[in-house]
Amino acid sequence: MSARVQTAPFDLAAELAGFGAGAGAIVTFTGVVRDDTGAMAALEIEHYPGMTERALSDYGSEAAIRFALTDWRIVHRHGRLAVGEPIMMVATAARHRHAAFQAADYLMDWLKSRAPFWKREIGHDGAAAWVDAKASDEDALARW
Amino acid sequence: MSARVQTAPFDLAAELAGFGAGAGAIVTFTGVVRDDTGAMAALEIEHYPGMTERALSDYGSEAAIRFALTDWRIVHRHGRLAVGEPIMMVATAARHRHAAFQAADYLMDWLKSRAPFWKREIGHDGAAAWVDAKASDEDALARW
Amino acid sequence: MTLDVLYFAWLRERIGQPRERIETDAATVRDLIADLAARDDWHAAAFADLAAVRCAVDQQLADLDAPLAGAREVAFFPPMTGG
Amino acid sequence: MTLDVLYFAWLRERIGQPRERIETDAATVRDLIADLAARDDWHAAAFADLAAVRCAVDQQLADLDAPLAGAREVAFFPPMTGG
Repeated sequence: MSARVQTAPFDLAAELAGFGAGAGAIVTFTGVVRDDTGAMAALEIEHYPGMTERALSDYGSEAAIRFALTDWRIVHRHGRLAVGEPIMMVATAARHRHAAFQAADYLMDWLKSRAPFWKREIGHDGAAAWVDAKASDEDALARW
Repeated sequence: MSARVQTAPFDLAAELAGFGAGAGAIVTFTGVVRDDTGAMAALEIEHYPGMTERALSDYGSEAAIRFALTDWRIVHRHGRLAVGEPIMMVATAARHRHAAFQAADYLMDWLKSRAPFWKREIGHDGAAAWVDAKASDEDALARW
Repeated sequence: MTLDVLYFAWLRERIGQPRERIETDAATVRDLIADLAARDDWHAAAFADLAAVRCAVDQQLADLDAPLAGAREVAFFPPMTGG
Repeated sequence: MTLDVLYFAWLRERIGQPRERIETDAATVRDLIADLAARDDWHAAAFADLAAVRCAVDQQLADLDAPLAGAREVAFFPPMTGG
Protein backbone atom coordinates (compact mmCIF):
# COMPACT_ATOMS: atom_id res chain seq x y z
CA MET A 1 0.00 0.00 0.00
CA SER A 2 2.30 2.73 -1.20
CA ALA A 3 2.73 5.50 -3.76
CA ARG A 4 6.04 6.86 -4.99
CA VAL A 5 7.19 9.60 -7.35
CA GLN A 6 10.69 9.39 -8.73
CA THR A 7 12.92 10.23 -11.68
CA ALA A 8 14.67 6.85 -11.67
CA PRO A 9 13.37 3.92 -13.71
CA PHE A 10 11.49 1.24 -11.76
CA ASP A 11 11.67 -2.50 -12.05
CA LEU A 12 8.29 -4.22 -12.18
CA ALA A 13 9.70 -7.46 -10.80
CA ALA A 14 11.27 -5.68 -7.83
CA GLU A 15 8.01 -3.80 -7.19
CA LEU A 16 6.10 -7.08 -7.12
CA ALA A 17 8.48 -8.91 -4.76
CA GLY A 18 6.31 -9.68 -1.74
CA PHE A 19 3.43 -7.71 -3.23
CA GLY A 20 -0.11 -8.90 -2.55
CA ALA A 21 0.68 -11.81 -0.23
CA GLY A 22 -2.50 -13.83 0.31
CA ALA A 23 -4.29 -12.35 -2.71
CA GLY A 24 -5.72 -14.53 -5.46
CA ALA A 25 -5.46 -11.94 -8.22
CA ILE A 26 -2.78 -9.39 -9.06
CA VAL A 27 -3.15 -6.91 -11.90
CA THR A 28 -0.45 -4.55 -13.10
CA PHE A 29 -0.58 -1.68 -15.54
CA THR A 30 2.58 -0.19 -17.01
CA GLY A 31 2.53 2.96 -19.12
CA VAL A 32 5.35 3.30 -21.64
CA VAL A 33 6.53 6.34 -23.64
CA ARG A 34 5.13 5.81 -27.12
CA ASP A 35 6.10 7.62 -30.29
CA ASP A 36 3.31 7.52 -32.85
CA THR A 37 4.88 9.83 -35.42
CA GLY A 38 8.57 8.99 -35.32
CA ALA A 39 9.25 12.68 -34.52
CA MET A 40 9.47 12.36 -30.75
CA ALA A 41 12.79 12.11 -28.92
CA ALA A 42 11.56 12.17 -25.34
CA LEU A 43 8.78 12.99 -22.96
CA GLU A 44 9.29 15.50 -20.15
CA ILE A 45 7.04 15.16 -17.16
CA GLU A 46 6.56 18.02 -14.71
CA HIS A 47 4.78 17.45 -11.41
CA TYR A 48 3.74 19.26 -8.25
CA PRO A 49 6.04 18.05 -5.47
CA GLY A 50 4.15 17.48 -2.26
CA MET A 51 0.73 17.45 -3.81
CA THR A 52 1.61 14.57 -6.16
CA GLU A 53 2.56 12.18 -3.38
CA ARG A 54 -0.55 13.13 -1.44
CA ALA A 55 -2.86 12.72 -4.45
CA LEU A 56 -1.45 9.31 -5.42
CA SER A 57 -1.71 8.12 -1.85
CA ASP A 58 -5.30 9.39 -1.57
CA TYR A 59 -6.39 7.73 -4.82
CA GLY A 60 -4.74 4.46 -3.81
CA SER A 61 -6.46 4.49 -0.42
CA GLU A 62 -9.82 5.24 -2.01
CA ALA A 63 -9.41 2.37 -4.47
CA ALA A 64 -8.40 0.03 -1.64
CA ILE A 65 -11.66 0.72 0.17
CA ARG A 66 -13.89 0.76 -2.88
CA PHE A 67 -12.56 -2.52 -4.33
CA ALA A 68 -11.51 -4.27 -1.11
CA LEU A 69 -7.89 -4.45 -2.22
CA THR A 70 -5.45 -6.41 -0.10
CA ASP A 71 -2.53 -4.43 -1.53
CA TRP A 72 -1.81 -1.66 -4.04
CA ARG A 73 1.16 0.22 -5.37
CA ILE A 74 1.62 3.27 -7.58
CA VAL A 75 4.97 4.37 -8.97
CA HIS A 76 5.09 7.42 -11.26
CA ARG A 77 8.19 8.95 -12.81
CA HIS A 78 8.88 12.56 -13.69
CA GLY A 79 11.67 14.31 -15.57
CA ARG A 80 12.91 13.37 -19.03
CA LEU A 81 11.99 9.92 -20.36
CA ALA A 82 13.09 8.42 -23.68
CA VAL A 83 10.72 6.64 -26.06
CA GLY A 84 10.23 3.07 -24.85
CA GLU A 85 10.90 3.87 -21.19
CA PRO A 86 8.27 3.02 -18.57
CA ILE A 87 6.42 6.10 -17.28
CA MET A 88 4.45 4.67 -14.41
CA MET A 89 2.90 1.56 -12.96
CA VAL A 90 -0.06 0.57 -10.90
CA ALA A 91 -0.42 -2.80 -9.18
CA THR A 92 -3.53 -4.03 -7.40
CA ALA A 93 -4.13 -7.20 -5.39
CA ALA A 94 -7.51 -8.62 -4.40
CA ARG A 95 -9.17 -11.92 -3.63
CA HIS A 96 -10.91 -12.06 -6.99
CA ARG A 97 -9.92 -10.95 -10.46
CA HIS A 98 -12.73 -8.50 -11.19
CA ALA A 99 -11.88 -6.33 -8.18
CA ALA A 100 -8.20 -6.28 -9.11
CA PHE A 101 -8.97 -5.38 -12.75
CA GLN A 102 -11.49 -2.71 -11.85
CA ALA A 103 -9.27 -1.10 -9.23
CA ALA A 104 -6.34 -0.84 -11.67
CA ASP A 105 -8.61 0.60 -14.36
CA TYR A 106 -10.11 3.06 -11.84
CA LEU A 107 -6.70 4.18 -10.62
CA MET A 108 -5.50 4.77 -14.17
CA ASP A 109 -8.52 6.93 -14.92
CA TRP A 110 -7.81 9.01 -11.81
CA LEU A 111 -4.10 9.32 -12.51
CA LYS A 112 -4.70 10.38 -16.12
CA SER A 113 -6.92 13.35 -15.21
CA ARG A 114 -6.50 14.11 -11.52
CA ALA A 115 -2.87 13.55 -10.60
CA PRO A 116 -0.74 16.70 -10.95
CA PHE A 117 1.52 15.69 -13.82
CA TRP A 118 1.99 17.55 -17.09
CA LYS A 119 3.60 15.97 -20.11
CA ARG A 120 5.59 17.74 -22.78
CA GLU A 121 6.75 16.04 -25.98
CA ILE A 122 10.27 16.88 -27.08
CA GLY A 123 10.93 16.37 -30.79
CA HIS A 124 14.15 15.25 -32.44
CA ASP A 125 14.39 18.86 -33.64
CA GLY A 126 14.26 20.12 -30.06
CA ALA A 127 10.74 21.54 -30.34
CA ALA A 128 8.63 21.08 -27.21
CA ALA A 129 4.84 20.84 -27.06
CA TRP A 130 2.62 20.36 -24.02
CA VAL A 131 0.35 17.35 -24.32
CA ASP A 132 -3.33 18.32 -24.22
CA ALA A 133 -5.65 16.55 -21.82
CA LYS A 134 -8.07 14.27 -23.67
CA ALA A 135 -11.83 14.53 -23.43
CA SER A 136 -11.87 10.73 -23.57
CA ASP A 137 -9.92 10.64 -20.29
CA GLU A 138 -12.53 12.84 -18.61
CA ASP A 139 -15.24 10.58 -19.99
CA ALA A 140 -13.41 7.53 -18.64
CA LEU A 141 -13.31 9.08 -15.17
CA ALA A 142 -17.03 9.83 -15.31
CA ARG A 143 -17.73 6.07 -15.55
CA TRP A 144 -16.97 5.67 -11.86
CA MET B 1 2.28 -13.54 -29.10
CA SER B 2 2.55 -16.90 -27.40
CA ALA B 3 0.81 -19.35 -25.10
CA ARG B 4 2.52 -21.92 -22.91
CA VAL B 5 1.45 -24.68 -20.54
CA GLN B 6 3.97 -25.92 -18.00
CA THR B 7 4.41 -27.41 -14.56
CA ALA B 8 7.36 -25.15 -13.67
CA PRO B 9 6.85 -21.78 -11.99
CA PHE B 10 7.16 -18.74 -14.23
CA ASP B 11 8.85 -15.45 -13.58
CA LEU B 12 6.75 -12.42 -14.50
CA ALA B 13 9.84 -10.26 -15.00
CA ALA B 14 11.38 -12.79 -17.38
CA GLU B 15 8.08 -13.08 -19.27
CA LEU B 16 7.96 -9.32 -19.72
CA ALA B 17 11.55 -8.92 -20.95
CA GLY B 18 11.14 -7.53 -24.45
CA PHE B 19 7.37 -7.89 -24.24
CA GLY B 20 5.20 -5.33 -26.00
CA ALA B 21 7.94 -3.26 -27.65
CA GLY B 22 6.39 -0.09 -29.08
CA ALA B 23 3.21 -0.38 -27.01
CA GLY B 24 2.02 2.43 -24.75
CA ALA B 25 0.15 0.22 -22.30
CA ILE B 26 0.95 -3.17 -20.79
CA VAL B 27 -1.44 -4.99 -18.48
CA THR B 28 -0.66 -8.19 -16.62
CA PHE B 29 -2.87 -10.49 -14.63
CA THR B 30 -1.42 -13.09 -12.28
CA GLY B 31 -3.57 -15.71 -10.58
CA VAL B 32 -2.26 -17.04 -7.29
CA VAL B 33 -3.31 -20.11 -5.26
CA ARG B 34 -5.47 -18.72 -2.46
CA ASP B 35 -6.55 -20.49 0.69
CA ASP B 36 -9.71 -18.97 2.12
CA THR B 37 -10.32 -21.50 4.87
CA GLY B 38 -6.86 -22.38 6.13
CA ALA B 39 -7.64 -26.04 5.31
CA MET B 40 -6.00 -26.17 1.90
CA ALA B 41 -2.51 -27.55 1.36
CA ALA B 42 -2.31 -27.38 -2.42
CA LEU B 43 -4.15 -27.08 -5.68
CA GLU B 44 -3.85 -29.78 -8.32
CA ILE B 45 -4.53 -28.74 -11.88
CA GLU B 46 -5.33 -31.27 -14.58
CA HIS B 47 -5.41 -30.27 -18.22
CA TYR B 48 -5.98 -31.71 -21.70
CA PRO B 49 -2.57 -31.88 -23.40
CA GLY B 50 -2.76 -30.81 -27.00
CA MET B 51 -6.13 -29.12 -26.72
CA THR B 52 -4.94 -26.75 -23.99
CA GLU B 53 -2.13 -25.26 -26.06
CA ARG B 54 -4.47 -24.90 -29.03
CA ALA B 55 -7.24 -23.26 -26.99
CA LEU B 56 -4.90 -20.76 -25.32
CA SER B 57 -3.36 -19.88 -28.63
CA ASP B 58 -6.80 -19.47 -30.26
CA TYR B 59 -8.09 -17.22 -27.46
CA GLY B 60 -4.93 -15.11 -27.56
CA SER B 61 -5.19 -14.68 -31.32
CA GLU B 62 -8.86 -13.73 -31.07
CA ALA B 63 -8.11 -11.15 -28.38
CA ALA B 64 -5.26 -9.73 -30.47
CA ILE B 65 -7.64 -9.05 -33.36
CA ARG B 66 -10.56 -7.85 -31.28
CA PHE B 67 -8.53 -5.41 -29.19
CA ALA B 68 -5.77 -4.57 -31.70
CA LEU B 69 -3.07 -5.91 -29.38
CA THR B 70 0.54 -5.40 -30.35
CA ASP B 71 1.59 -8.34 -28.15
CA TRP B 72 0.10 -10.91 -25.80
CA ARG B 73 1.28 -13.81 -23.68
CA ILE B 74 -0.46 -16.54 -21.73
CA VAL B 75 1.35 -18.89 -19.35
CA HIS B 76 -0.69 -21.47 -17.43
CA ARG B 77 0.66 -24.07 -15.04
CA HIS B 78 -0.65 -27.53 -14.26
CA GLY B 79 0.23 -30.16 -11.68
CA ARG B 80 0.46 -29.58 -7.95
CA LEU B 81 0.77 -25.98 -6.72
CA ALA B 82 1.19 -24.85 -3.12
CA VAL B 83 -0.82 -22.02 -1.57
CA GLY B 84 0.75 -18.71 -2.58
CA GLU B 85 2.23 -20.04 -5.82
CA PRO B 86 1.34 -18.33 -9.11
CA ILE B 87 -1.08 -20.38 -11.23
CA MET B 88 -1.09 -18.46 -14.48
CA MET B 89 -0.52 -15.13 -16.10
CA VAL B 90 -1.81 -13.12 -18.99
CA ALA B 91 -0.04 -10.09 -20.42
CA THR B 92 -1.45 -7.77 -23.06
CA ALA B 93 0.14 -4.83 -24.88
CA ALA B 94 -1.69 -2.17 -26.86
CA ARG B 95 -1.35 1.45 -27.91
CA HIS B 96 -3.89 2.63 -25.35
CA ARG B 97 -4.77 1.50 -21.86
CA HIS B 98 -8.41 0.60 -22.34
CA ALA B 99 -7.63 -1.96 -25.04
CA ALA B 100 -4.91 -3.54 -22.90
CA PHE B 101 -7.22 -3.72 -19.84
CA GLN B 102 -10.17 -5.06 -21.79
CA ALA B 103 -8.12 -7.70 -23.58
CA ALA B 104 -6.66 -9.02 -20.32
CA ASP B 105 -10.11 -9.08 -18.72
CA TYR B 106 -11.56 -10.82 -21.80
CA LEU B 107 -8.80 -13.44 -21.85
CA MET B 108 -9.30 -14.20 -18.16
CA ASP B 109 -13.01 -14.74 -18.70
CA TRP B 110 -12.26 -17.17 -21.53
CA LEU B 111 -9.57 -19.01 -19.59
CA LYS B 112 -11.79 -19.40 -16.53
CA SER B 113 -14.60 -21.13 -18.39
CA ARG B 114 -13.31 -22.31 -21.76
CA ALA B 115 -9.75 -23.49 -21.31
CA PRO B 116 -9.48 -27.21 -20.51
CA PHE B 117 -8.17 -27.06 -16.96
CA TRP B 118 -9.74 -28.63 -13.90
CA LYS B 119 -8.76 -27.68 -10.37
CA ARG B 120 -8.80 -29.93 -7.33
CA GLU B 121 -8.21 -28.66 -3.82
CA ILE B 122 -6.05 -30.86 -1.61
CA GLY B 123 -6.58 -30.40 2.11
CA HIS B 124 -4.00 -30.68 4.86
CA ASP B 125 -5.80 -33.90 5.76
CA GLY B 126 -5.20 -35.28 2.26
CA ALA B 127 -8.86 -34.97 1.19
CA ALA B 128 -9.31 -33.91 -2.43
CA ALA B 129 -12.30 -32.02 -3.86
CA TRP B 130 -12.87 -30.87 -7.43
CA VAL B 131 -13.53 -27.15 -7.67
CA ASP B 132 -16.96 -26.40 -9.12
CA ALA B 133 -17.26 -23.98 -12.02
CA LYS B 134 -18.91 -20.74 -10.94
CA ALA B 135 -22.05 -19.33 -12.49
CA SER B 136 -20.45 -15.90 -12.07
CA ASP B 137 -17.66 -16.97 -14.44
CA GLU B 138 -20.22 -17.93 -17.10
CA ASP B 139 -21.95 -14.58 -16.57
CA ALA B 140 -18.61 -12.79 -16.94
CA LEU B 141 -18.02 -14.50 -20.27
CA ALA B 142 -21.48 -13.52 -21.50
CA ARG B 143 -20.48 -9.83 -21.21
CA TRP B 144 -18.39 -10.12 -24.36
CA MET C 1 -15.69 -45.81 -36.89
CA THR C 2 -12.80 -45.98 -34.42
CA LEU C 3 -12.72 -43.21 -31.82
CA ASP C 4 -10.37 -42.31 -29.01
CA VAL C 5 -12.51 -41.23 -26.09
CA LEU C 6 -10.82 -39.18 -23.35
CA TYR C 7 -12.06 -38.39 -19.86
CA PHE C 8 -10.93 -35.68 -17.50
CA ALA C 9 -11.40 -34.73 -13.85
CA TRP C 10 -14.28 -36.50 -12.10
CA LEU C 11 -15.48 -38.12 -15.31
CA ARG C 12 -12.08 -39.81 -15.54
CA GLU C 13 -12.37 -40.90 -11.91
CA ARG C 14 -15.91 -42.29 -12.30
CA ILE C 15 -15.06 -44.19 -15.44
CA GLY C 16 -11.79 -45.39 -13.96
CA GLN C 17 -9.58 -44.72 -16.97
CA PRO C 18 -8.29 -41.63 -18.76
CA ARG C 19 -8.97 -42.87 -22.28
CA GLU C 20 -10.28 -45.78 -24.32
CA ARG C 21 -10.42 -46.66 -27.99
CA ILE C 22 -13.86 -47.74 -29.14
CA GLU C 23 -15.79 -48.76 -32.22
CA THR C 24 -19.06 -46.89 -32.67
CA ASP C 25 -21.63 -45.92 -35.27
CA ALA C 26 -22.75 -42.88 -33.28
CA ALA C 27 -23.69 -39.97 -35.54
CA THR C 28 -23.52 -37.30 -32.84
CA VAL C 29 -21.89 -36.75 -29.46
CA ARG C 30 -25.24 -37.43 -27.84
CA ASP C 31 -25.48 -40.79 -29.62
CA LEU C 32 -21.96 -41.60 -28.47
CA ILE C 33 -22.89 -40.84 -24.88
CA ALA C 34 -25.85 -43.24 -25.14
CA ASP C 35 -23.47 -45.93 -26.47
CA LEU C 36 -20.98 -45.34 -23.67
CA ALA C 37 -23.53 -45.08 -20.86
CA ALA C 38 -24.90 -48.49 -21.86
CA ARG C 39 -21.51 -50.16 -21.38
CA ASP C 40 -21.41 -50.53 -17.60
CA ASP C 41 -22.35 -48.86 -14.31
CA TRP C 42 -19.24 -46.71 -14.25
CA HIS C 43 -19.95 -45.17 -17.62
CA ALA C 44 -23.61 -44.81 -16.71
CA ALA C 45 -22.67 -42.95 -13.50
CA ALA C 46 -20.31 -40.63 -15.36
CA PHE C 47 -23.01 -39.63 -17.80
CA ALA C 48 -25.93 -39.57 -15.36
CA ASP C 49 -26.20 -35.77 -15.40
CA LEU C 50 -25.55 -34.38 -18.84
CA ALA C 51 -25.93 -30.82 -17.60
CA ALA C 52 -22.58 -31.35 -15.87
CA VAL C 53 -20.82 -32.74 -18.94
CA ARG C 54 -18.88 -30.74 -21.53
CA CYS C 55 -17.16 -32.15 -24.58
CA ALA C 56 -14.59 -31.51 -27.26
CA VAL C 57 -14.44 -33.14 -30.68
CA ASP C 58 -10.92 -33.29 -32.08
CA GLN C 59 -9.82 -30.83 -29.40
CA GLN C 60 -12.41 -28.19 -30.21
CA LEU C 61 -15.23 -27.46 -27.78
CA ALA C 62 -18.47 -28.86 -29.17
CA ASP C 63 -22.03 -29.20 -28.02
CA LEU C 64 -23.77 -32.49 -27.46
CA ASP C 65 -25.52 -32.38 -30.82
CA ALA C 66 -22.28 -31.97 -32.74
CA PRO C 67 -21.83 -34.53 -35.55
CA LEU C 68 -19.05 -37.10 -35.28
CA ALA C 69 -18.44 -37.74 -38.98
CA GLY C 70 -14.68 -37.78 -39.54
CA ALA C 71 -13.89 -37.32 -35.84
CA ARG C 72 -10.91 -39.15 -34.32
CA GLU C 73 -10.89 -37.97 -30.71
CA VAL C 74 -13.76 -37.06 -28.40
CA ALA C 75 -13.20 -35.83 -24.85
CA PHE C 76 -15.66 -35.57 -21.98
CA PHE C 77 -15.13 -33.45 -18.89
CA PRO C 78 -16.90 -31.26 -16.33
CA PRO C 79 -17.20 -27.49 -16.80
CA MET C 80 -13.69 -26.07 -17.00
CA THR C 81 -12.07 -24.22 -14.10
CA GLY C 82 -9.00 -22.55 -15.57
CA GLY C 83 -7.38 -19.24 -14.78
CA MET D 1 -3.27 37.51 3.75
CA THR D 2 0.03 36.13 2.47
CA LEU D 3 -0.23 33.42 -0.16
CA ASP D 4 2.28 31.33 -2.04
CA VAL D 5 1.04 31.05 -5.60
CA LEU D 6 2.49 28.25 -7.75
CA TYR D 7 2.31 27.80 -11.51
CA PHE D 8 2.87 24.66 -13.56
CA ALA D 9 3.32 23.70 -17.21
CA TRP D 10 2.33 26.42 -19.69
CA LEU D 11 0.94 28.68 -16.97
CA ARG D 12 4.41 28.70 -15.45
CA GLU D 13 5.91 29.49 -18.84
CA ARG D 14 3.48 32.33 -19.58
CA ILE D 15 3.94 33.93 -16.20
CA GLY D 16 7.68 33.43 -16.35
CA GLN D 17 8.16 32.09 -12.84
CA PRO D 18 7.23 28.92 -10.95
CA ARG D 19 6.01 30.66 -7.80
CA GLU D 20 5.51 33.99 -6.12
CA ARG D 21 4.53 35.17 -2.67
CA ILE D 22 1.76 37.75 -2.71
CA GLU D 23 -0.44 39.78 -0.40
CA THR D 24 -4.13 39.59 -1.28
CA ASP D 25 -7.60 40.09 0.17
CA ALA D 26 -9.18 37.68 -2.32
CA ALA D 27 -12.01 35.69 -0.78
CA THR D 28 -12.13 32.99 -3.45
CA VAL D 29 -9.86 31.51 -6.09
CA ARG D 30 -11.76 33.46 -8.71
CA ASP D 31 -11.08 36.74 -6.86
CA LEU D 32 -7.41 35.79 -6.63
CA ILE D 33 -7.28 35.21 -10.38
CA ALA D 34 -8.76 38.69 -10.94
CA ASP D 35 -6.06 40.16 -8.67
CA LEU D 36 -3.29 38.29 -10.47
CA ALA D 37 -4.55 38.94 -13.99
CA ALA D 38 -4.52 42.69 -13.24
CA ARG D 39 -0.79 42.64 -12.40
CA ASP D 40 0.76 42.58 -15.86
CA ASP D 41 0.36 41.25 -19.38
CA TRP D 42 1.99 37.92 -18.55
CA HIS D 43 -0.44 37.15 -15.78
CA ALA D 44 -3.30 38.40 -17.92
CA ALA D 45 -2.23 36.04 -20.74
CA ALA D 46 -1.95 33.07 -18.39
CA PHE D 47 -5.49 33.57 -17.12
CA ALA D 48 -7.07 34.62 -20.42
CA ASP D 49 -8.99 31.35 -20.79
CA LEU D 50 -10.26 30.11 -17.44
CA ALA D 51 -11.74 26.98 -19.05
CA ALA D 52 -8.12 25.81 -19.46
CA VAL D 53 -7.11 26.54 -15.87
CA ARG D 54 -7.29 24.13 -12.94
CA CYS D 55 -6.30 24.88 -9.38
CA ALA D 56 -5.39 23.40 -6.03
CA VAL D 57 -5.74 25.08 -2.66
CA ASP D 58 -3.25 23.79 -0.13
CA GLN D 59 -2.49 20.87 -2.45
CA GLN D 60 -6.09 19.72 -2.81
CA LEU D 61 -7.89 20.10 -6.13
CA ALA D 62 -10.44 22.91 -5.82
CA ASP D 63 -12.82 24.71 -8.11
CA LEU D 64 -12.62 28.38 -8.98
CA ASP D 65 -15.26 29.33 -6.44
CA ALA D 66 -13.44 27.70 -3.55
CA PRO D 67 -12.91 30.03 -0.57
CA LEU D 68 -9.37 31.05 0.37
CA ALA D 69 -9.85 31.69 4.08
CA GLY D 70 -6.94 30.09 5.90
CA ALA D 71 -5.20 29.00 2.71
CA ARG D 72 -1.41 29.21 2.45
CA GLU D 73 -0.67 27.83 -1.00
CA VAL D 74 -2.64 28.08 -4.23
CA ALA D 75 -1.49 26.43 -7.44
CA PHE D 76 -2.65 27.05 -11.01
CA PHE D 77 -2.08 24.66 -13.89
CA PRO D 78 -3.63 23.27 -17.06
CA PRO D 79 -5.70 20.07 -17.05
CA MET D 80 -3.50 17.26 -15.78
CA THR D 81 -1.96 14.64 -18.07
CA GLY D 82 -0.69 11.93 -15.79
CA GLY D 83 -0.52 8.20 -16.24
